[in-house]
Amino acid sequence: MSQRIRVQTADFDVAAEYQRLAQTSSCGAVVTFSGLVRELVDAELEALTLEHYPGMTERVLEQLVEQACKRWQLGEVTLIHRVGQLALNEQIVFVGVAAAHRKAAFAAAMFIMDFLKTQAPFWKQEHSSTGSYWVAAKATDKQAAEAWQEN
Amino acid sequence: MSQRIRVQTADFDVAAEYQRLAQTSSCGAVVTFSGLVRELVDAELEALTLEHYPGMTERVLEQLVEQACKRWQLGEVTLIHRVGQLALNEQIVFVGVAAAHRKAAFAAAMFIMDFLKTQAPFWKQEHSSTGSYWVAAKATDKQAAEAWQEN
Amino acid sequence: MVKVKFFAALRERLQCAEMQIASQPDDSVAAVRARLIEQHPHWQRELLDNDVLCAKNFAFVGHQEPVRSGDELAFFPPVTGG
Amino acid sequence: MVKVKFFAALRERLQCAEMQIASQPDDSVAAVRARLIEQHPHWQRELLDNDVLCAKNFAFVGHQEPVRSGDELAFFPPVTGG
Repeated sequence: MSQRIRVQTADFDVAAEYQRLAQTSSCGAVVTFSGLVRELVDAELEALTLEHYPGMTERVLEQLVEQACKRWQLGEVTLIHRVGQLALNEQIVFVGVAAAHRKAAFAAAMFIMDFLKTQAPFWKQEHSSTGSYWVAAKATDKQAAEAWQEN
Repeated sequence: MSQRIRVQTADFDVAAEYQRLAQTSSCGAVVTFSGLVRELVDAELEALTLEHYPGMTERVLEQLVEQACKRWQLGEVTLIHRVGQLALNEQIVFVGVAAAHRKAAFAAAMFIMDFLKTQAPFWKQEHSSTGSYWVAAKATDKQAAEAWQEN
Repeated sequence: MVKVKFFAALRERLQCAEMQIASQPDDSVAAVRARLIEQHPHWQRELLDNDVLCAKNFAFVGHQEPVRSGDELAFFPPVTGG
Repeated sequence: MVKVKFFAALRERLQCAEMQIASQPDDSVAAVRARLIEQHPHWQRELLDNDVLCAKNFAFVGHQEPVRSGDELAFFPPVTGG
Protein backbone atom coordinates (compact mmCIF):
# COMPACT_ATOMS: atom_id res chain seq x y z
CA MET A 1 0.00 0.00 0.00
CA SER A 2 1.33 3.39 -0.88
CA GLN A 3 -0.33 6.74 -0.30
CA ARG A 4 0.07 10.09 -1.98
CA ILE A 5 -1.66 12.98 -0.20
CA ARG A 6 -1.32 16.61 -1.28
CA VAL A 7 -2.87 19.94 -0.29
CA GLN A 8 -1.75 22.48 -2.85
CA THR A 9 -2.61 25.70 -4.68
CA ALA A 10 -1.27 24.31 -7.97
CA ASP A 11 -3.50 22.39 -10.37
CA PHE A 12 -3.07 18.62 -10.67
CA ASP A 13 -2.73 16.47 -13.79
CA VAL A 14 -5.31 13.67 -13.81
CA ALA A 15 -3.46 11.90 -16.65
CA ALA A 16 -0.22 11.71 -14.62
CA GLU A 17 -2.09 10.66 -11.48
CA TYR A 18 -3.90 7.93 -13.41
CA GLN A 19 -0.62 6.66 -14.90
CA ARG A 20 0.90 6.41 -11.45
CA LEU A 21 -2.09 4.39 -10.17
CA ALA A 22 -2.24 2.16 -13.27
CA GLN A 23 1.43 1.20 -12.80
CA THR A 24 0.62 -0.74 -9.63
CA SER A 25 1.08 -4.07 -11.33
CA SER A 26 -1.12 -6.17 -9.05
CA CYS A 27 -4.15 -3.88 -9.32
CA GLY A 28 -6.66 -4.63 -12.06
CA ALA A 29 -9.02 -1.80 -11.07
CA VAL A 30 -8.40 1.95 -10.96
CA VAL A 31 -11.18 4.32 -9.87
CA THR A 32 -10.78 8.09 -9.97
CA PHE A 33 -13.00 10.90 -8.76
CA SER A 34 -12.46 14.51 -9.81
CA GLY A 35 -14.41 17.43 -8.42
CA LEU A 36 -14.62 20.62 -10.49
CA VAL A 37 -15.78 24.22 -10.00
CA ARG A 38 -19.19 24.54 -11.62
CA GLU A 39 -21.72 27.23 -12.45
CA LEU A 40 -24.17 28.21 -9.74
CA VAL A 41 -27.88 27.67 -10.25
CA ASP A 42 -28.93 31.17 -9.22
CA ALA A 43 -25.98 33.50 -9.89
CA GLU A 44 -22.98 33.83 -12.18
CA LEU A 45 -19.94 32.33 -10.47
CA GLU A 46 -16.76 34.33 -10.99
CA ALA A 47 -14.39 32.44 -8.70
CA LEU A 48 -14.19 30.20 -5.67
CA THR A 49 -11.85 30.64 -2.71
CA LEU A 50 -10.85 27.54 -0.77
CA GLU A 51 -9.66 28.22 2.76
CA HIS A 52 -8.26 25.43 4.92
CA TYR A 53 -6.66 24.80 8.30
CA PRO A 54 -2.99 24.07 7.54
CA GLY A 55 -1.69 21.33 9.78
CA MET A 56 -5.10 19.84 10.51
CA THR A 57 -6.10 19.32 6.87
CA GLU A 58 -3.15 17.05 6.06
CA ARG A 59 -3.74 15.06 9.27
CA VAL A 60 -7.42 14.51 8.54
CA LEU A 61 -6.74 13.48 4.92
CA GLU A 62 -4.09 11.00 6.09
CA GLN A 63 -6.52 9.54 8.61
CA LEU A 64 -9.25 9.17 5.97
CA VAL A 65 -6.89 7.32 3.63
CA GLU A 66 -5.64 5.12 6.49
CA GLN A 67 -9.20 4.22 7.45
CA ALA A 68 -9.98 3.31 3.83
CA CYS A 69 -6.84 1.12 3.72
CA LYS A 70 -7.92 -0.71 6.87
CA ARG A 71 -11.40 -1.27 5.53
CA TRP A 72 -10.52 -2.49 2.03
CA GLN A 73 -7.63 -4.29 0.31
CA LEU A 74 -6.06 -1.42 -1.67
CA GLY A 75 -2.91 -1.09 -3.73
CA GLU A 76 -2.43 2.65 -4.00
CA VAL A 77 -4.39 5.72 -2.96
CA THR A 78 -3.94 9.31 -4.17
CA LEU A 79 -5.76 12.25 -2.61
CA ILE A 80 -5.16 15.81 -3.81
CA HIS A 81 -7.12 18.88 -2.70
CA ARG A 82 -6.48 22.38 -3.94
CA VAL A 83 -6.72 25.56 -1.87
CA GLY A 84 -6.69 29.27 -2.75
CA GLN A 85 -8.59 30.92 -5.57
CA LEU A 86 -10.09 28.77 -8.32
CA ALA A 87 -11.87 29.82 -11.51
CA LEU A 88 -14.91 28.23 -13.16
CA ASN A 89 -14.16 24.74 -14.53
CA GLU A 90 -10.95 24.36 -12.54
CA GLN A 91 -10.22 21.10 -10.75
CA ILE A 92 -10.71 21.12 -6.96
CA VAL A 93 -10.16 17.60 -5.69
CA PHE A 94 -8.86 14.25 -6.95
CA VAL A 95 -9.23 10.82 -5.37
CA GLY A 96 -7.63 7.85 -7.09
CA VAL A 97 -7.67 4.26 -5.86
CA ALA A 98 -5.95 1.24 -7.39
CA ALA A 99 -7.03 -2.16 -6.10
CA ALA A 100 -7.14 -5.80 -7.16
CA HIS A 101 -10.95 -5.70 -7.26
CA ARG A 102 -13.28 -3.00 -8.55
CA LYS A 103 -15.67 -3.23 -5.61
CA ALA A 104 -12.93 -2.20 -3.16
CA ALA A 105 -11.65 0.56 -5.47
CA PHE A 106 -15.13 2.09 -5.89
CA ALA A 107 -16.02 1.78 -2.20
CA ALA A 108 -12.76 3.32 -0.98
CA ALA A 109 -13.02 6.30 -3.37
CA MET A 110 -16.62 6.97 -2.27
CA PHE A 111 -15.72 6.55 1.41
CA ILE A 112 -12.83 9.01 1.16
CA MET A 113 -14.99 11.62 -0.61
CA ASP A 114 -17.90 11.20 1.81
CA PHE A 115 -15.68 11.72 4.86
CA LEU A 116 -13.60 14.45 3.25
CA LYS A 117 -16.84 16.41 2.73
CA THR A 118 -17.71 16.32 6.44
CA GLN A 119 -14.34 15.99 8.21
CA ALA A 120 -11.60 17.78 6.32
CA PRO A 121 -11.23 21.46 7.34
CA PHE A 122 -11.81 23.14 3.97
CA TRP A 123 -14.26 25.98 3.43
CA LYS A 124 -15.52 27.27 0.08
CA GLN A 125 -16.39 30.89 -0.54
CA GLU A 126 -18.17 31.68 -3.79
CA HIS A 127 -17.57 34.98 -5.53
CA SER A 128 -20.47 35.63 -7.87
CA SER A 129 -22.17 38.47 -9.63
CA THR A 130 -24.30 39.00 -6.50
CA GLY A 131 -21.46 39.03 -3.94
CA SER A 132 -19.22 36.69 -1.93
CA TYR A 133 -20.84 33.93 0.11
CA TRP A 134 -19.52 31.13 2.28
CA VAL A 135 -20.97 27.84 1.06
CA ALA A 136 -23.32 26.17 3.56
CA ALA A 137 -22.70 22.56 4.58
CA LYS A 138 -25.12 20.07 2.99
CA ALA A 139 -27.28 17.71 5.02
CA THR A 140 -26.88 15.12 2.23
CA ASP A 141 -23.10 15.11 2.78
CA LYS A 142 -23.57 14.46 6.49
CA GLN A 143 -25.97 11.62 5.73
CA ALA A 144 -23.55 10.09 3.20
CA ALA A 145 -20.77 9.96 5.82
CA GLU A 146 -23.10 8.60 8.48
CA ALA A 147 -24.28 5.80 6.18
CA TRP A 148 -20.78 4.23 6.29
CA GLN A 149 -21.02 3.82 10.05
CA GLU A 150 -24.05 1.56 9.69
CA ASN A 151 -22.11 -0.96 7.59
CA MET B 1 -26.92 13.71 -21.89
CA SER B 2 -24.38 12.50 -24.39
CA GLN B 3 -23.00 8.99 -24.73
CA ARG B 4 -19.79 7.67 -26.22
CA ILE B 5 -19.66 3.89 -26.61
CA ARG B 6 -16.79 2.06 -28.31
CA VAL B 7 -15.78 -1.57 -28.86
CA GLN B 8 -12.30 -1.52 -30.34
CA THR B 9 -8.99 -3.36 -30.65
CA ALA B 10 -7.01 -0.11 -30.25
CA ASP B 11 -5.94 1.15 -26.83
CA PHE B 12 -7.74 4.14 -25.33
CA ASP B 13 -6.31 7.30 -23.76
CA VAL B 14 -7.70 7.88 -20.26
CA ALA B 15 -6.34 11.45 -20.25
CA ALA B 16 -8.28 12.36 -23.40
CA GLU B 17 -11.41 10.59 -22.17
CA TYR B 18 -11.20 12.43 -18.84
CA GLN B 19 -10.76 15.79 -20.60
CA ARG B 20 -13.86 15.17 -22.67
CA LEU B 21 -15.89 14.34 -19.55
CA ALA B 22 -14.49 17.28 -17.55
CA GLN B 23 -15.55 19.70 -20.29
CA THR B 24 -19.23 19.10 -19.53
CA SER B 25 -19.65 22.47 -17.91
CA SER B 26 -22.60 21.67 -15.65
CA CYS B 27 -21.00 18.57 -14.11
CA GLY B 28 -19.00 19.03 -10.92
CA ALA B 29 -18.21 15.33 -10.54
CA VAL B 30 -16.30 13.01 -12.88
CA VAL B 31 -15.82 9.33 -11.95
CA THR B 32 -13.72 6.97 -14.05
CA PHE B 33 -13.13 3.25 -13.82
CA SER B 34 -10.32 1.53 -15.71
CA GLY B 35 -9.82 -2.22 -15.82
CA LEU B 36 -6.34 -3.57 -16.60
CA VAL B 37 -4.77 -6.93 -17.49
CA ARG B 38 -3.09 -8.24 -14.35
CA GLU B 39 -0.83 -11.09 -13.29
CA LEU B 40 -2.48 -14.38 -12.41
CA VAL B 41 -2.17 -15.77 -8.91
CA ASP B 42 -1.14 -19.29 -9.96
CA ALA B 43 0.57 -18.98 -13.36
CA GLU B 44 2.55 -16.51 -15.43
CA LEU B 45 0.19 -14.62 -17.74
CA GLU B 46 1.56 -14.03 -21.22
CA ALA B 47 -1.48 -12.52 -22.91
CA LEU B 48 -5.23 -12.28 -22.82
CA THR B 49 -7.61 -12.71 -25.77
CA LEU B 50 -10.94 -10.95 -25.65
CA GLU B 51 -13.59 -12.44 -27.91
CA HIS B 52 -16.97 -10.76 -28.33
CA TYR B 53 -20.22 -11.05 -30.27
CA PRO B 54 -20.12 -8.19 -32.80
CA GLY B 55 -23.53 -6.65 -33.17
CA MET B 56 -24.82 -7.81 -29.81
CA THR B 57 -22.00 -6.26 -27.77
CA GLU B 58 -22.67 -2.71 -28.94
CA ARG B 59 -26.41 -3.15 -28.34
CA VAL B 60 -25.94 -4.41 -24.79
CA LEU B 61 -23.49 -1.63 -23.93
CA GLU B 62 -25.93 0.99 -25.29
CA GLN B 63 -28.72 -0.51 -23.22
CA LEU B 64 -26.59 -0.48 -20.04
CA VAL B 65 -25.73 3.18 -20.54
CA GLU B 66 -29.36 4.04 -21.29
CA GLN B 67 -30.51 2.27 -18.13
CA ALA B 68 -27.93 4.20 -16.10
CA CYS B 69 -29.15 7.46 -17.66
CA LYS B 70 -32.74 6.67 -16.71
CA ARG B 71 -31.76 5.81 -13.17
CA TRP B 72 -29.52 8.80 -12.41
CA GLN B 73 -29.17 12.40 -13.53
CA LEU B 74 -26.03 12.18 -15.68
CA GLY B 75 -24.26 14.65 -17.94
CA GLU B 76 -22.03 12.45 -20.06
CA VAL B 77 -21.14 8.76 -20.15
CA THR B 78 -18.22 7.09 -21.91
CA LEU B 79 -17.86 3.32 -22.17
CA ILE B 80 -14.96 1.73 -24.06
CA HIS B 81 -14.15 -1.99 -24.15
CA ARG B 82 -11.24 -3.49 -26.02
CA VAL B 83 -11.25 -6.81 -27.88
CA GLY B 84 -8.51 -8.92 -29.43
CA GLN B 85 -5.16 -9.80 -27.89
CA LEU B 86 -3.96 -7.81 -24.87
CA ALA B 87 -0.65 -8.00 -23.04
CA LEU B 88 0.02 -7.76 -19.29
CA ASN B 89 -0.74 -4.29 -17.90
CA GLU B 90 -2.76 -3.22 -20.94
CA GLN B 91 -6.05 -1.41 -20.47
CA ILE B 92 -9.22 -3.47 -21.07
CA VAL B 93 -12.20 -1.33 -20.19
CA PHE B 94 -13.01 2.30 -19.37
CA VAL B 95 -16.18 3.73 -17.85
CA GLY B 96 -16.39 7.48 -17.32
CA VAL B 97 -19.36 9.37 -15.92
CA ALA B 98 -19.79 13.14 -15.53
CA ALA B 99 -22.67 14.30 -13.34
CA ALA B 100 -23.73 17.25 -11.26
CA HIS B 101 -23.43 15.18 -8.07
CA ARG B 102 -20.79 12.66 -7.06
CA LYS B 103 -23.27 10.12 -5.73
CA ALA B 104 -24.91 9.73 -9.17
CA ALA B 105 -21.53 9.60 -10.94
CA PHE B 106 -20.22 6.85 -8.63
CA ALA B 107 -23.44 4.84 -8.70
CA ALA B 108 -23.77 4.96 -12.50
CA ALA B 109 -20.14 3.88 -13.05
CA MET B 110 -20.56 0.94 -10.64
CA PHE B 111 -23.92 -0.02 -12.17
CA ILE B 112 -22.49 -0.04 -15.70
CA MET B 113 -19.50 -2.18 -14.65
CA ASP B 114 -21.64 -4.62 -12.65
CA PHE B 115 -24.02 -5.21 -15.57
CA LEU B 116 -21.27 -5.23 -18.18
CA LYS B 117 -19.64 -8.10 -16.26
CA THR B 118 -22.77 -10.26 -16.46
CA GLN B 119 -24.60 -9.05 -19.61
CA ALA B 120 -22.13 -7.91 -22.26
CA PRO B 121 -21.03 -10.76 -24.59
CA PHE B 122 -17.27 -10.65 -24.00
CA TRP B 123 -15.17 -13.69 -23.14
CA LYS B 124 -11.62 -13.70 -21.83
CA GLN B 125 -9.09 -16.39 -22.65
CA GLU B 126 -5.87 -16.36 -20.67
CA HIS B 127 -2.63 -17.50 -22.28
CA SER B 128 -0.21 -18.43 -19.54
CA SER B 129 2.90 -20.51 -18.99
CA THR B 130 0.62 -23.50 -18.30
CA GLY B 131 -1.64 -23.18 -21.38
CA SER B 132 -4.69 -21.30 -22.67
CA TYR B 133 -7.82 -21.22 -20.54
CA TRP B 134 -11.22 -19.57 -20.87
CA VAL B 135 -11.91 -17.50 -17.77
CA ALA B 136 -14.80 -18.78 -15.67
CA ALA B 137 -17.64 -16.42 -14.73
CA LYS B 138 -17.54 -15.27 -11.11
CA ALA B 139 -20.44 -15.76 -8.72
CA THR B 140 -19.52 -12.42 -7.09
CA ASP B 141 -20.12 -10.62 -10.41
CA LYS B 142 -23.58 -12.19 -10.69
CA GLN B 143 -24.37 -11.15 -7.12
CA ALA B 144 -23.18 -7.59 -7.76
CA ALA B 145 -25.56 -7.22 -10.72
CA GLU B 146 -28.45 -8.80 -8.82
CA ALA B 147 -27.97 -6.40 -5.90
CA TRP B 148 -29.06 -3.47 -8.12
CA GLN B 149 -32.45 -5.10 -8.70
CA GLU B 150 -33.23 -5.01 -4.99
CA ASN B 151 -32.89 -1.23 -4.84
CA MET C 1 -33.13 -20.73 -42.55
CA VAL C 2 -31.88 -19.70 -39.12
CA LYS C 3 -28.29 -18.57 -38.59
CA VAL C 4 -26.71 -20.10 -35.47
CA LYS C 5 -23.51 -18.82 -33.87
CA PHE C 6 -21.37 -20.20 -31.06
CA PHE C 7 -18.82 -18.27 -29.04
CA ALA C 8 -15.74 -18.73 -26.87
CA ALA C 9 -15.32 -22.09 -25.09
CA LEU C 10 -18.55 -23.39 -26.65
CA ARG C 11 -17.31 -22.50 -30.15
CA GLU C 12 -14.05 -24.34 -29.45
CA ARG C 13 -15.68 -27.45 -28.00
CA LEU C 14 -18.26 -27.74 -30.81
CA GLN C 15 -15.60 -26.80 -33.37
CA CYS C 16 -18.18 -24.56 -35.02
CA ALA C 17 -18.45 -20.76 -35.09
CA GLU C 18 -21.45 -20.35 -37.37
CA MET C 19 -23.93 -22.54 -39.26
CA GLN C 20 -27.36 -22.48 -40.87
CA ILE C 21 -30.26 -24.70 -39.90
CA ALA C 22 -33.69 -24.96 -41.55
CA SER C 23 -36.48 -23.27 -39.63
CA GLN C 24 -39.79 -25.02 -38.97
CA PRO C 25 -43.33 -23.78 -38.27
CA ASP C 26 -43.87 -22.78 -34.62
CA ASP C 27 -40.13 -22.97 -34.07
CA SER C 28 -38.49 -22.07 -30.76
CA VAL C 29 -34.99 -21.84 -29.31
CA ALA C 30 -35.54 -25.17 -27.54
CA ALA C 31 -36.74 -26.81 -30.81
CA VAL C 32 -33.77 -25.47 -32.78
CA ARG C 33 -31.42 -26.69 -30.08
CA ALA C 34 -33.03 -30.16 -30.17
CA ARG C 35 -32.53 -30.32 -33.95
CA LEU C 36 -28.90 -29.22 -33.57
CA ILE C 37 -28.37 -32.13 -31.16
CA GLU C 38 -30.15 -34.52 -33.55
CA GLN C 39 -27.72 -33.50 -36.31
CA HIS C 40 -24.67 -33.52 -33.98
CA PRO C 41 -25.32 -35.99 -31.16
CA HIS C 42 -21.91 -35.27 -29.58
CA TRP C 43 -23.04 -31.64 -28.99
CA GLN C 44 -25.69 -32.77 -26.52
CA ARG C 45 -23.75 -32.28 -23.30
CA GLU C 46 -22.45 -28.85 -24.31
CA LEU C 47 -25.76 -27.50 -25.62
CA LEU C 48 -27.86 -28.77 -22.71
CA ASP C 49 -25.48 -27.25 -20.15
CA ASN C 50 -27.64 -25.10 -17.86
CA ASP C 51 -25.03 -22.32 -17.94
CA VAL C 52 -25.28 -21.86 -21.71
CA LEU C 53 -26.93 -18.54 -22.65
CA CYS C 54 -28.93 -17.83 -25.77
CA ALA C 55 -29.48 -14.64 -27.77
CA LYS C 56 -31.90 -14.07 -30.64
CA ASN C 57 -31.17 -11.16 -32.97
CA PHE C 58 -28.60 -9.76 -30.48
CA ALA C 59 -30.81 -9.87 -27.37
CA PHE C 60 -30.87 -12.45 -24.56
CA VAL C 61 -33.84 -14.81 -24.82
CA GLY C 62 -35.21 -17.84 -22.95
CA HIS C 63 -35.62 -21.29 -24.45
CA GLN C 64 -39.33 -20.81 -25.18
CA GLU C 65 -38.61 -17.80 -27.44
CA PRO C 66 -40.22 -18.21 -30.90
CA VAL C 67 -37.81 -18.46 -33.83
CA ARG C 68 -38.50 -17.59 -37.49
CA SER C 69 -36.61 -17.89 -40.73
CA GLY C 70 -34.02 -15.10 -40.97
CA ASP C 71 -33.43 -14.92 -37.22
CA GLU C 72 -29.91 -15.13 -35.83
CA LEU C 73 -29.48 -17.32 -32.77
CA ALA C 74 -26.34 -17.47 -30.65
CA PHE C 75 -25.34 -19.89 -27.90
CA PHE C 76 -22.48 -19.03 -25.58
CA PRO C 77 -21.05 -19.56 -22.09
CA PRO C 78 -21.49 -17.02 -19.24
CA VAL C 79 -19.77 -13.77 -20.21
CA THR C 80 -16.45 -12.74 -18.67
CA GLY C 81 -15.61 -9.26 -19.97
CA GLY C 82 -14.75 -6.11 -18.07
CA MET D 1 -1.08 30.36 26.97
CA VAL D 2 -3.45 28.70 24.53
CA LYS D 3 -3.42 29.62 20.86
CA VAL D 4 -6.93 30.05 19.40
CA LYS D 5 -7.69 30.12 15.68
CA PHE D 6 -10.90 30.90 13.80
CA PHE D 7 -11.66 29.98 10.20
CA ALA D 8 -13.86 30.93 7.27
CA ALA D 9 -17.20 32.64 8.03
CA LEU D 10 -16.44 32.56 11.77
CA ARG D 11 -13.07 34.27 11.25
CA GLU D 12 -14.78 36.96 9.20
CA ARG D 13 -17.62 37.54 11.65
CA LEU D 14 -15.33 37.68 14.70
CA GLN D 15 -12.77 39.68 12.67
CA CYS D 16 -10.07 37.52 14.25
CA ALA D 17 -7.95 34.79 12.67
CA GLU D 18 -5.67 33.97 15.60
CA MET D 19 -5.19 35.04 19.23
CA GLN D 20 -3.66 33.92 22.50
CA ILE D 21 -5.55 33.42 25.75
CA ALA D 22 -4.17 32.56 29.20
CA SER D 23 -4.76 28.95 30.23
CA GLN D 24 -6.10 28.05 33.67
CA PRO D 25 -5.89 24.95 35.87
CA ASP D 26 -8.39 22.23 34.87
CA ASP D 27 -9.10 24.13 31.70
CA SER D 28 -11.47 22.81 29.02
CA VAL D 29 -12.70 23.84 25.57
CA ALA D 30 -15.97 25.02 27.15
CA ALA D 31 -14.08 27.07 29.78
CA VAL D 32 -11.81 28.68 27.17
CA ARG D 33 -14.83 29.51 25.05
CA ALA D 34 -16.56 31.07 28.09
CA ARG D 35 -13.51 33.28 28.75
CA LEU D 36 -13.38 34.27 25.06
CA ILE D 37 -17.00 35.44 25.36
CA GLU D 38 -16.21 37.27 28.63
CA GLN D 39 -13.45 39.18 26.84
CA HIS D 40 -15.54 39.74 23.68
CA PRO D 41 -19.23 39.76 24.64
CA HIS D 42 -20.30 40.36 21.03
CA TRP D 43 -18.78 36.95 20.09
CA GLN D 44 -21.37 35.13 22.20
CA ARG D 45 -23.89 34.30 19.49
CA GLU D 46 -21.23 33.10 17.03
CA LEU D 47 -19.25 30.99 19.49
CA LEU D 48 -22.29 29.36 21.11
CA ASP D 49 -23.73 28.37 17.71
CA ASN D 50 -24.38 24.62 17.89
CA ASP D 51 -22.92 24.14 14.42
CA VAL D 52 -19.49 25.49 15.40
CA LEU D 53 -16.84 22.75 15.46
CA CYS D 54 -13.74 22.66 17.64
CA ALA D 55 -10.32 21.09 17.13
CA LYS D 56 -7.49 20.74 19.65
CA ASN D 57 -4.00 20.22 18.27
CA PHE D 58 -5.44 19.49 14.79
CA ALA D 59 -8.02 16.88 15.89
CA PHE D 60 -11.77 17.29 16.41
CA VAL D 61 -12.71 17.45 20.12
CA GLY D 62 -15.85 17.91 22.18
CA HIS D 63 -16.46 20.80 24.57
CA GLN D 64 -15.42 18.81 27.63
CA GLU D 65 -11.94 18.19 26.20
CA PRO D 66 -9.18 19.25 28.68
CA VAL D 67 -6.95 22.12 27.52
CA ARG D 68 -3.39 22.87 28.65
CA SER D 69 -0.91 25.65 28.07
CA GLY D 70 0.70 25.22 24.65
CA ASP D 71 -2.38 23.64 23.09
CA GLU D 72 -3.79 25.03 19.86
CA LEU D 73 -7.58 25.34 19.70
CA ALA D 74 -9.57 26.12 16.57
CA PHE D 75 -13.22 27.03 16.15
CA PHE D 76 -14.83 26.87 12.72
CA PRO D 77 -18.11 26.36 10.85
CA PRO D 78 -19.09 23.02 9.28
CA VAL D 79 -16.60 22.16 6.56
CA THR D 80 -17.46 22.51 2.86
CA GLY D 81 -14.51 21.15 0.89
CA GLY D 82 -14.40 18.52 -1.84
